[in-house]
Amino acid sequence: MADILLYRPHFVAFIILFLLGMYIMVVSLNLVKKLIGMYIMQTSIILFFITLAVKKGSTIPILLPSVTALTPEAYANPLPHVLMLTAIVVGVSTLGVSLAMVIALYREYNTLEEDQILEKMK
Amino acid sequence: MIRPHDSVIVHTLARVFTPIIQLFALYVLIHGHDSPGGGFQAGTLFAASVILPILAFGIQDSQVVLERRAIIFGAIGILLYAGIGLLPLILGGEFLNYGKLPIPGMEASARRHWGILGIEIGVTMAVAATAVSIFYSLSERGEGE
Amino acid sequence: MTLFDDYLLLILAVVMALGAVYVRDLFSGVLTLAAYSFFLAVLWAGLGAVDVAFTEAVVGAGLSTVFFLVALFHTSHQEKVRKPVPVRITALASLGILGFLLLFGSVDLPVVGDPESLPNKHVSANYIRNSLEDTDTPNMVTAVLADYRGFDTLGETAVIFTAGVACWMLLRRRDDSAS
Amino acid sequence: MTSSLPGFLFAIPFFAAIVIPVVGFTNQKLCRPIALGALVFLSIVSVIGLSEAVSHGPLSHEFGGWAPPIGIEWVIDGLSGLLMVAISVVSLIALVHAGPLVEKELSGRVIPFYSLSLLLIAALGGMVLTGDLFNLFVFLEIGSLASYVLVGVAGGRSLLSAYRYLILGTIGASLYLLGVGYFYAETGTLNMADMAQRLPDVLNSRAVLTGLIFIVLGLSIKMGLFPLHGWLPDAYTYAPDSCTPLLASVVTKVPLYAFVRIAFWIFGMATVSTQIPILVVLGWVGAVAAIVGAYRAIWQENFKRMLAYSSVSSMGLIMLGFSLGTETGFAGGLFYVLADTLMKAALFGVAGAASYQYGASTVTDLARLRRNMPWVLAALVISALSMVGIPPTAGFFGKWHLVVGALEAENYFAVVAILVTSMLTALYFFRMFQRVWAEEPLPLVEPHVLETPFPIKMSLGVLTFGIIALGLGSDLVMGLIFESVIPKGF
Repeated sequence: MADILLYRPHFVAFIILFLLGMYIMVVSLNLVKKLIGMYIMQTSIILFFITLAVKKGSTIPILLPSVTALTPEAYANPLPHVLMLTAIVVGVSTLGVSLAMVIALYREYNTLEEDQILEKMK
Repeated sequence: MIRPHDSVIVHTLARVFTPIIQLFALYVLIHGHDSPGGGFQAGTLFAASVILPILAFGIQDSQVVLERRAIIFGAIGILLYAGIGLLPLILGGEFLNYGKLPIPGMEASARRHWGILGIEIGVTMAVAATAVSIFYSLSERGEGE
Repeated sequence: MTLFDDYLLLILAVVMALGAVYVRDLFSGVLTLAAYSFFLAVLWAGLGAVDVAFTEAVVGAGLSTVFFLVALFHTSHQEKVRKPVPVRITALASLGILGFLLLFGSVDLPVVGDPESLPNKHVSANYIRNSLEDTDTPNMVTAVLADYRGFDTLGETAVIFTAGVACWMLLRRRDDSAS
Repeated sequence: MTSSLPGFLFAIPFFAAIVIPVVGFTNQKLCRPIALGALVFLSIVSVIGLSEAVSHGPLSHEFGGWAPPIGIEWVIDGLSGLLMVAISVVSLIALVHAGPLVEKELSGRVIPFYSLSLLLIAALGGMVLTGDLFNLFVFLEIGSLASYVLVGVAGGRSLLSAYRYLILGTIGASLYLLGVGYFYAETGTLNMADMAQRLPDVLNSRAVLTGLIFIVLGLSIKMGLFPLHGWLPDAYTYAPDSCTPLLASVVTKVPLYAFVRIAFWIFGMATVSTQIPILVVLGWVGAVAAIVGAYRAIWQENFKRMLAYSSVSSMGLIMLGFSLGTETGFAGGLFYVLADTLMKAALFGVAGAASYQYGASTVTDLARLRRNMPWVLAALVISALSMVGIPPTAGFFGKWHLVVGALEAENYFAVVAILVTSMLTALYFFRMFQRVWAEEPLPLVEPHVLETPFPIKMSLGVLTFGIIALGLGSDLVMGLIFESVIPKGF
């Protein structure tokens, strides 16, 4: 497993970001901090997909006007890019809804800390 | 509710940048076929061109109408997209099969080209309007403020 | 782009993520998050995903940050100081298991940059070969996004529309039927 | 066979959901007719789809005209057709029921309520019908966003439980997406049928194993499977009464469907029972979930909370049925899905009616139903008896087939687990009956509303009728399941 650290820097960064984001989401008591964690976790998955699409010595997936012979090796894989465009938009939508909930909670309880909200509910 | 910013620099820059952003958004939308970009990016840029003046000048009364209607523009954008998809389905093809759009005198690939442009316009409208609507919702003043 | 640049950007991104989590002031946290997003966008442009980079820059670094900031304007921006910092053993343990699983599974993942790997060959090669002929669109990402997998994109537009309706439902106080 | 029916199954609720805000701005009264009309239409089309699929084999629709795996396809086969019918019919009844409650609880938010409900239904239909793993993720997210908001719209406690649901749900969806990424990395495709063909070559890969674990974990969070059910009791308890029948009946069943589709159709029975033995693990988890959920339900004072733990218990039973590894067990699990959908819609409908008329929320408060809500009380009794498993209700036959399946598998532990769960279920429902009838009558309270509104009466009547009809017609349904649903490999 040690060679992963050397040859797969992207994967290591992905694991760090994914676990960091998830840990903050679960453990932090501040409602907005949780969302920062959520954002980090979602982007880390995008990192994972994008590294799947890399091909050594390839170019961006846009055809040049002059090209005649199409070789798949010459272009980066477009499919994960498309999937991740969707994932980014899904992420920002989730963020919008969760921030709306945070604001609505703040209006009622005047705090962003989960434990204080629970106290005020009693 | 957002109060107007009191710096002249911010006001001037907002005035200068708003049309530039809109122009760029239009470029991104139209050139989605052969350069990076497309409906989502263009939509977000349009939304930015609406949000920037609000941040600089505050929300004015005239915009309240826009605020309530923003989500409707979004719905119309999606209806445009889904309508382009529904047309081939009703005509006996598959949902979203732009190759069967009833545009006379075109190859299937050209129809698909125009179909893509059509749905990108729908996406732009939907994303821009919805992003602005979410922004308005988030910045609405609560009862206690 | 060389591997060195990737290392640099990855380290910067991880540092920014740690910083965004570490700072107490939520405004600073959100702005650090925007920087994180920006480094990722640069990284993705370097990895050949220009469309994703563009979207990350406008949506991730731009729109998300605006949403965060507007929300913070209307709430408080100071995280409560807690001493000692809460640590949950169960969460740490389950994340440890998850991390182990990720490492365990990674051994058999295709090598990064291998043009012969399965995800780069089967369906995707088809897209690269045929997109210009099929759809008259040089940008393969647009062709796949709007045509081959156009239905996903309709779903994704529906996601953001759902979010719009959802925020409307959660936050509007005025009676909308009056208009 | 290609067909345009799946395309219409998507288009009907989706267009209605988007037209509602546009039309609602000019005339708010039109929202409800549009929503109900669309769902009636959807139910009819899905019944046609199921009968076509049963008689002529699976119907597929290739979106954009691209054959899979290049494009995305939707498939109606026995399983997805059956669930689509259940979703469309039950959600139609749930929205009929919601009518008077929405006016009371969510006045001023009627437009977004109907729009989001229809988006939720369209998304659930999409998850059931799609033949593409990433497309499933997109619809999972639409449905989840809609259900978070429907849970949280009542404010206060419901908002906090919705926020927690959102956090856990996002973790679940991210794990699912990651699992799909692992599968994609190993097979190069996202289409389910194509992946099923390519997976046998790479089954030894650790990446496939981890991908499967992530997907199962993610979907377990979404379906509220013990011990990942943390969000469920609070969400169901505090969600507005107008939303709970819809949420509790179908929303957790569809991630379960996704799991069944992935485990039995993409991987296949042979793989998940021997090579990657997740069924053994899930069988134990299901048994524990069934017993613990029922045990926790006994101690709940709040009626909706009791039902929420009962949902956790049912999910465990269903999971246990699917992991028995016999045809009867699988069919029994699926039958119980249908039965539980009806029962939970009816029970949460009763809870909504009780709180609408009397503000009743605890089990003891239900005694007030005796005074002038005989219809609602009858619905409560019949659906409770069905939960316990008294013939001839659907619940009895569901449990019966589960027990038979467990006996066929010679899994006596599972038999014991099912029987213990039934006894615990009987305990908490009979405790409820005792509160309603045996104890001292509660002091009289003037009801908020004297007469039960007609839509509530009608929908509860239809649901109760459905519970008995599904029980009496269980041979027919089981025959259908055996004939056209059971996957290969049993």
